[in-house]
Amino acid sequence: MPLSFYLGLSLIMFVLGALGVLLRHNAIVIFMSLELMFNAANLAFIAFSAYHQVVTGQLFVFFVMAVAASEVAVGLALIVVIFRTKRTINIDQLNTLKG
Amino acid sequence: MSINDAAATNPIYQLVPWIILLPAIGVLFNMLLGNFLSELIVGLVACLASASSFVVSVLMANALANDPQAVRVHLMDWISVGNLNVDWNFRVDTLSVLMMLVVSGVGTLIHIYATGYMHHDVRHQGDRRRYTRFFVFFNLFIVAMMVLVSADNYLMLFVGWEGVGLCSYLLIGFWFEKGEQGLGNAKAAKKAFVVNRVGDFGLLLALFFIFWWFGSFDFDVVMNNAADADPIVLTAITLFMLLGVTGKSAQLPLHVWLPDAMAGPTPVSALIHAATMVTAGVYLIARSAALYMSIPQVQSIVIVIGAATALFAAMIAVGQNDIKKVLAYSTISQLGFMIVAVGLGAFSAGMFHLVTHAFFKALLFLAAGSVILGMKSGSAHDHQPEANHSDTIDPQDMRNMGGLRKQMPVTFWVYLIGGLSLAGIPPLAGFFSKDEILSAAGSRSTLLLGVLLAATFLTAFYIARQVLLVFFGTPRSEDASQAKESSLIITFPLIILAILSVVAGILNSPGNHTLDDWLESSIPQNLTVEFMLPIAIISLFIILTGLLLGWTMYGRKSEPSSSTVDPLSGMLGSLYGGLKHAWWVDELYHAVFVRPYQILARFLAQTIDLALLDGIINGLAQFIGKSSRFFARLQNGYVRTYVLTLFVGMTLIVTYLVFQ
Amino acid sequence: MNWLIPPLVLVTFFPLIGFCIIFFIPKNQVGAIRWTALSTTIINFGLAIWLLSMFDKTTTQPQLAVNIPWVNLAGTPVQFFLAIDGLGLMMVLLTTFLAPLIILSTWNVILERVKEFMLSFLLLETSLLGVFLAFDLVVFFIFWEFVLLPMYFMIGIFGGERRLYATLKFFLFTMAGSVMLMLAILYLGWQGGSYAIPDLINARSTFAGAETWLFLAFALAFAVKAPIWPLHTWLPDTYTEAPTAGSAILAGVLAKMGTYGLLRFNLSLFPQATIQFAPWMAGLAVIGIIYGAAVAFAQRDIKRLLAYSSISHLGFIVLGIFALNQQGISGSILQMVNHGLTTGALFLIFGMLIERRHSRELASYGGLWKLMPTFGSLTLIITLSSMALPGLNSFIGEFNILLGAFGSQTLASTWFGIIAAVGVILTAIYLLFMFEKIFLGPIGDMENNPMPDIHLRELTILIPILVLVLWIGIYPKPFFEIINPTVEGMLAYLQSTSVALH
Amino acid sequence: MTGNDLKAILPLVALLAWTVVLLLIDLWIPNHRKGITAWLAALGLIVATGLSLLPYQSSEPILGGMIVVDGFARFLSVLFLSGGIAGIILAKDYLKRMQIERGEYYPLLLFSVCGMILMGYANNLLVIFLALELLSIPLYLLSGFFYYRAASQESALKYFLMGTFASAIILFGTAMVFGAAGSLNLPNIVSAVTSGEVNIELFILGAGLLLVGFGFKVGIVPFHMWIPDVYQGAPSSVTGFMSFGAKAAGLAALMRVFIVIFPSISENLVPVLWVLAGLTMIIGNLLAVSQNNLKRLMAYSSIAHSGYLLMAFVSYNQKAVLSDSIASMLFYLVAYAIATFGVWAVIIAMERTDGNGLEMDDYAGLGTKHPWLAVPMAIFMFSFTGIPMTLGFWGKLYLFRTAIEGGFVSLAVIGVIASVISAYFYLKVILTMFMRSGTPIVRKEIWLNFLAIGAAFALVILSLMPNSLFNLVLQASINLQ
Repeated sequence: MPLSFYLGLSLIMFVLGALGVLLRHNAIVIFMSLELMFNAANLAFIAFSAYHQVVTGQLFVFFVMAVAASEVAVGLALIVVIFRTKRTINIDQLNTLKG
Repeated sequence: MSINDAAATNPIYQLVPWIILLPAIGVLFNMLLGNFLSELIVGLVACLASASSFVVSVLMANALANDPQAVRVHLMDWISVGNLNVDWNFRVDTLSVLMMLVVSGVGTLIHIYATGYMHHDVRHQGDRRRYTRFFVFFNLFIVAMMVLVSADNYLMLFVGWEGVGLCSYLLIGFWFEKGEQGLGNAKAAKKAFVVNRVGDFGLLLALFFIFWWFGSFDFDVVMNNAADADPIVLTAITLFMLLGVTGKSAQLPLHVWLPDAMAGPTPVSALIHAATMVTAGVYLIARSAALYMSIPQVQSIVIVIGAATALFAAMIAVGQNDIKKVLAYSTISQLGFMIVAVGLGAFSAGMFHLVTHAFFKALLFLAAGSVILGMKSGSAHDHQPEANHSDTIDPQDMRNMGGLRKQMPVTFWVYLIGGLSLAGIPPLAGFFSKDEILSAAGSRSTLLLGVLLAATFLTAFYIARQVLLVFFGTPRSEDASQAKESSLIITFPLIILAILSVVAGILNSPGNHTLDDWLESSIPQNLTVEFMLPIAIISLFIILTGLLLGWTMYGRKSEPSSSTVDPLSGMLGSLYGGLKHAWWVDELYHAVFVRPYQILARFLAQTIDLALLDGIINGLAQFIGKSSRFFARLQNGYVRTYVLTLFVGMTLIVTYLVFQ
Repeated sequence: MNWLIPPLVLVTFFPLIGFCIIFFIPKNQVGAIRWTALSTTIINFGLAIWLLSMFDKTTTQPQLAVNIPWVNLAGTPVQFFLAIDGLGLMMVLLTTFLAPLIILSTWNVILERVKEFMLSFLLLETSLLGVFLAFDLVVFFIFWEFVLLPMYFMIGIFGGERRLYATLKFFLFTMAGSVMLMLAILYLGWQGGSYAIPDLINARSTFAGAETWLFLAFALAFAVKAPIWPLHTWLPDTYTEAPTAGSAILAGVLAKMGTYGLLRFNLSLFPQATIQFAPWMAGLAVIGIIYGAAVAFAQRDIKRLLAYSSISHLGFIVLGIFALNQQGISGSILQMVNHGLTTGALFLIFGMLIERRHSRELASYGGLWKLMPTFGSLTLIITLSSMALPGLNSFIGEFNILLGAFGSQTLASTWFGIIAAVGVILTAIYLLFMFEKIFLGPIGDMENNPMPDIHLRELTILIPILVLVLWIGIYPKPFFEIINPTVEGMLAYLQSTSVALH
Repeated sequence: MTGNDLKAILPLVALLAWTVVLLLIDLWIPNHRKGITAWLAALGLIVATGLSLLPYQSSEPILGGMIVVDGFARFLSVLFLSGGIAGIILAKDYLKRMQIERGEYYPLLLFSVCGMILMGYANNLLVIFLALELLSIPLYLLSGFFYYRAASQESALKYFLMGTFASAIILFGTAMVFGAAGSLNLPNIVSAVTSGEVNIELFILGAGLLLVGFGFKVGIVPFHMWIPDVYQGAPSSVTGFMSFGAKAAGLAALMRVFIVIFPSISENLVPVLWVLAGLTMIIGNLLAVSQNNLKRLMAYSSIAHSGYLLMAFVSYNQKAVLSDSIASMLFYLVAYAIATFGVWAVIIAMERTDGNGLEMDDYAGLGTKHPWLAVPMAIFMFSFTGIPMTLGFWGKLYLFRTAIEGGFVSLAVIGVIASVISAYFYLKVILTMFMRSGTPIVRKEIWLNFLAIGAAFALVILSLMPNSLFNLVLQASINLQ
């Protein structure tokens, strides 16, 4: 399959992720959309490294996974804390800071 | 017209700065110590200051008598910027010395008079401390006037020119808390200063033209090159200078300030507004003879203004009831005569009338002051002295007087002499000087002569009216009947001036040209006027009819009331109102200049400055505040909005980058 | 001659010594603070006189130069470059002369937070002197901007009711004016390879292309400061709300910064643009003269009236500058001094009145000459000087300015002079109006009555000014001897460049 | 990995090691003595600073070209380390006062510092990404450190979500660049560009995405919106640290990446940068005008300052101007850092345990009551405004000079207009402190006062002798071209 297919897919994933962040209310879902964007990038990396016949891209993907994992840890922790106080994880409830 | 430097000639000239320094010393002395000294000393110092400067003037005259050659005395450097070099230089020539003599001479007499007059006045007005201040101002005036007449260049003359204006301002407003609503005098003073400033503006522009054309302010440089100057420039110079003259000498259209100036104490009116300051304009034209002689069109303008003023003011004088107002308008009209004379180029005739007028008009004013004092002392009988006199009748209104010749004989006689001299009855001084002007006019045009004769007729009439209203008949008020003759210190100068107004005629009486010859060296362009019998006879006849008419109308009046309508009003009807209100010129100016300027100023201040200019600035500030709040509203706290903005921004950038 | 401390540096930074001393005086020891400030400023004036004694009147060049390399900004050296010429000397003398008088005037006006006041005042004096002595554009700009700070505090802390609005307006307005100046300076430094005026004059060719824009940028800053109509609207509020001392220093010295800048920089750096823009600037100046006089006549608040009057007077100064001939410029420089003395004195005088009567309204005064004869007479003299009565200082300045404007080849029209001369009438109108309302007529409401006549301290403030007013009026020669050479230098330079132009 | 390489990255390694150790030590430190942890952390930073000041001449890439320790990197690392120290000073007493004194705070802070330093060292897109995450993730946590305060949690989550979004963008951009050039090492990318074997569309796309990502970290309009909320909600000590650190690190990445690999496509990028700079300066200052909460005000002002910095960066592709461009940005960064930490010291001193004391009105009368706090604050404000006798003045002067040199006079004009607007609210703070009366409540916490006064002194003294700093930043800028 030509490179463009992979790229197209990854682009679609990226945009979907972005839209998810834009449209969803639930912090967890937004967070998942963010992961989707990360994976879009990962896909692009792998495709490119295959295309360029270099391994660095795939190597990068592992790093990204690690980073994503740590972000999951932090993010979920935050969400949990907020749920404790606000009893909701609907981000539209989070607009006390503004102006 | 050439000039020597003093060093080359008679060392006596080195004294000339003292004509200024001595009065200046008087000013300083009284200013610093006056308040701690008695009235006697203050007055004495002031009189001495003025008298000594008179002595110096006499010395100068004496020196010039031997050698009429003009002399420049350098006091010190003044301004030197680039090609502009002006020094404090005095000019001693026959013209300036003549003025010095008049100013310091008449000035001294009036000083002496004032010591007595102000003694009463400050008590009457209720502020003894002003005595000193008066003489400080009075000496200051002598200083300024001397600077004016003794200057060797136009700029120094301008200093004196504005200086006398200032003194006039100070002395008109001397009782600054008096007058209608307590502001009348202050306003009169302000009016005088502002109107004079309008004139000074003209003179200032004349100076600019002079400098940029002649490259110097020295009289000699200007006069010697006047002939071959561009006529356009000359016209500009002379016309702007004429504006200055009309301001200072109260000619049309800037005459309006002089009548109000009568708010000042009477000695002020005598010295400043009759004898000396107002004649500065005449002096200036005489000084600039070369300029005016080389541009005839302007000369005729000068004549027209002078003649118009002479007639116009004389008419108004007829309708006045205030003893000083009559004299004020008479002064304006007489100044008109002088302006006509110098306009005709008969400079010596103008100066001659200037001198005699200085005598008899000073005399009239001082005598009028004596009358006013008499009235006040009369009123002082039934009131407490120094109490406020709001409830009493106006001591200057002739309708309240009458029959004073019994109470105040000396004043009466000198007043009569002065009046006849003003009217021009031979052999009094006034006759000769006025006659010269009439002859000069006659030799120019009959119309002019006619106008002047009309003015002469009115002069005779109003002075007769005044004398009759004041001194004849029976007293028309309590004060008048109680009035008293003034003390010697006041009557003495009157007598001197009376004598002068009788004999001064010999200066230039028919056949002898003392004054003409005297001025010859300073004003070579002067055209000497020969005595013309027909004109003399005509004028004499006219004068007599004027006096007679006055006698018939006011002679046998004695109803004891100030409410009686003036017989003129019956004769002239509505015209009389015009005379009475000085043809509403004040009202006109107020409507045409004062009000519009006030409105303009308020418009600029409110609409343009605050609303528009400042409004723009504050509007800008508000706009920034508004837009700030607008952007702040976009910052609505929703992650969604933030991400959206970010996303949109990103999309824009990326699309721009990829698809450009 | 080489000194341990160069004279100019000493004069400029001497107030800081007083600053340091006062800084360590506890704030409750008011007397000590006042006397320290006063003596500092007096000594500083002495130093200025010392400068005068060393000043060489024969040369047209800046002298006593101090030139220390300081900063290297993006490859362009910034030198700590001070020097003095006739123009600078006059300004320095004016500043140092007024400073002690103004401090004296605060004696029983500024009663609390005296320490802050004196500190900011001394800071202000140093920065003003720096402005007038700096010959390096960046150094000049540093002082120029820094002037705003102490002024900001003086107005904001010690001003009237609307002081906060006034002080913000003052700061922002003037800063808005000078930011463009900053850009222009940076551009000059980049193109000319130096910020020192002499170097830049030699390197004029490098930025001749942008001369128009640079001129406008400089002129904007100076026009706001001066102020030139229509950029004046900050001035009435500031002058009105500032404390007496503040208004005095504002009108006396700060206003001159603008005209000084025009003379020092626009003329020498952008001669061709100057010649090209002269009629426009002169036109604005003339408008300012008439406008200021008319608006002043409509004011009922003493300080506002004076504020607009000084707009009108500054108009004369600017007009003289752009007459670009000897009379005009020399007259302007002298007039800067005159206006500093006269208007400064007027603000001090009315400060004394307000101190007695606690009102700025003309309406609440009247007939004071009867109550306070000496005070009234002194005021009258100053007022007359302000309306340029011959024999007093302002006449010399204004006459030369008008004469210059009237005959200027650059303006090439007598109308500037003529219309400006109308201003002479209008000036008389509003000043006499003011004097009448306050000192003439019947005594105003009874609050006036316990008004004591002038007392010794006030007399000691006014007498020195009075002496100068008369001196300059009657014998201005010594002053012109300082000014003229500098002006001749400027004009010769303008000549050479304009010859290059045609 | 040679000894030389180790020597080069010694400060980073040491700090990282120390941080991990500290994390363990902290377990044995009793809860009421967490001050000790602070001191230990500070000690670590000081040591690391000392190490990074060790003489070391070589700007050669190391570790397989992934890292380069050139003047630029070393300058920044010193800056970040001292920033870390300041951050600890801000935090120490504040945390105790707010009863959130927990040991983790300091190791997290150190981790973040490590990330920043690594960002300075980075010579490889992978490293840059890692550094970015290493500095961001601790900050997410720190901003939520007020675990009991809803605002803090909100800010943390907002920061986290948007920060991750930005990371994703950067990641995708990196992918595009990688795809275009086939390598992640900056030098290789450059050689690829020069040899012309890059897919230009992808390359530009990557550049754009990276610009957005870094712009987010730096706080460029329109990617700035997280800043005010996060700054306001986070504990002030964190905000203080973050408002310098995150911005500086993002800027470091921006400069490194763009100056090294993107000059070739500058004609595409410059207009974008131009617009962004202008927008940031104007909108940042505009927004600040209507603020009354000091923390929020400072947030917007920090956005505006990013705008000024970006203005000097617009001319990044002009060889003649480049060194000035970098140097001026670094210089301004220093001035900004000093003033910022000073300001936050004052703000923290004013903040009350109930979270109040941050409004403008609470500062009324500070000038008379506590001049030792108010005068420094005034100096910081003047420095931000760019008034002479403060370092900020030279900074602004340098930035504008660079912009003019780069031929962006119109942008400079926008800049000065913006700075006039900014003068309004900076002056308003001073005006409130000195010209309005009030009774402010102030903590006498010696270290905060020390920081504030020290910073104020530094600003003034340095402004009198800025030459050394000028030379320093110029040296730092040399290698990076």
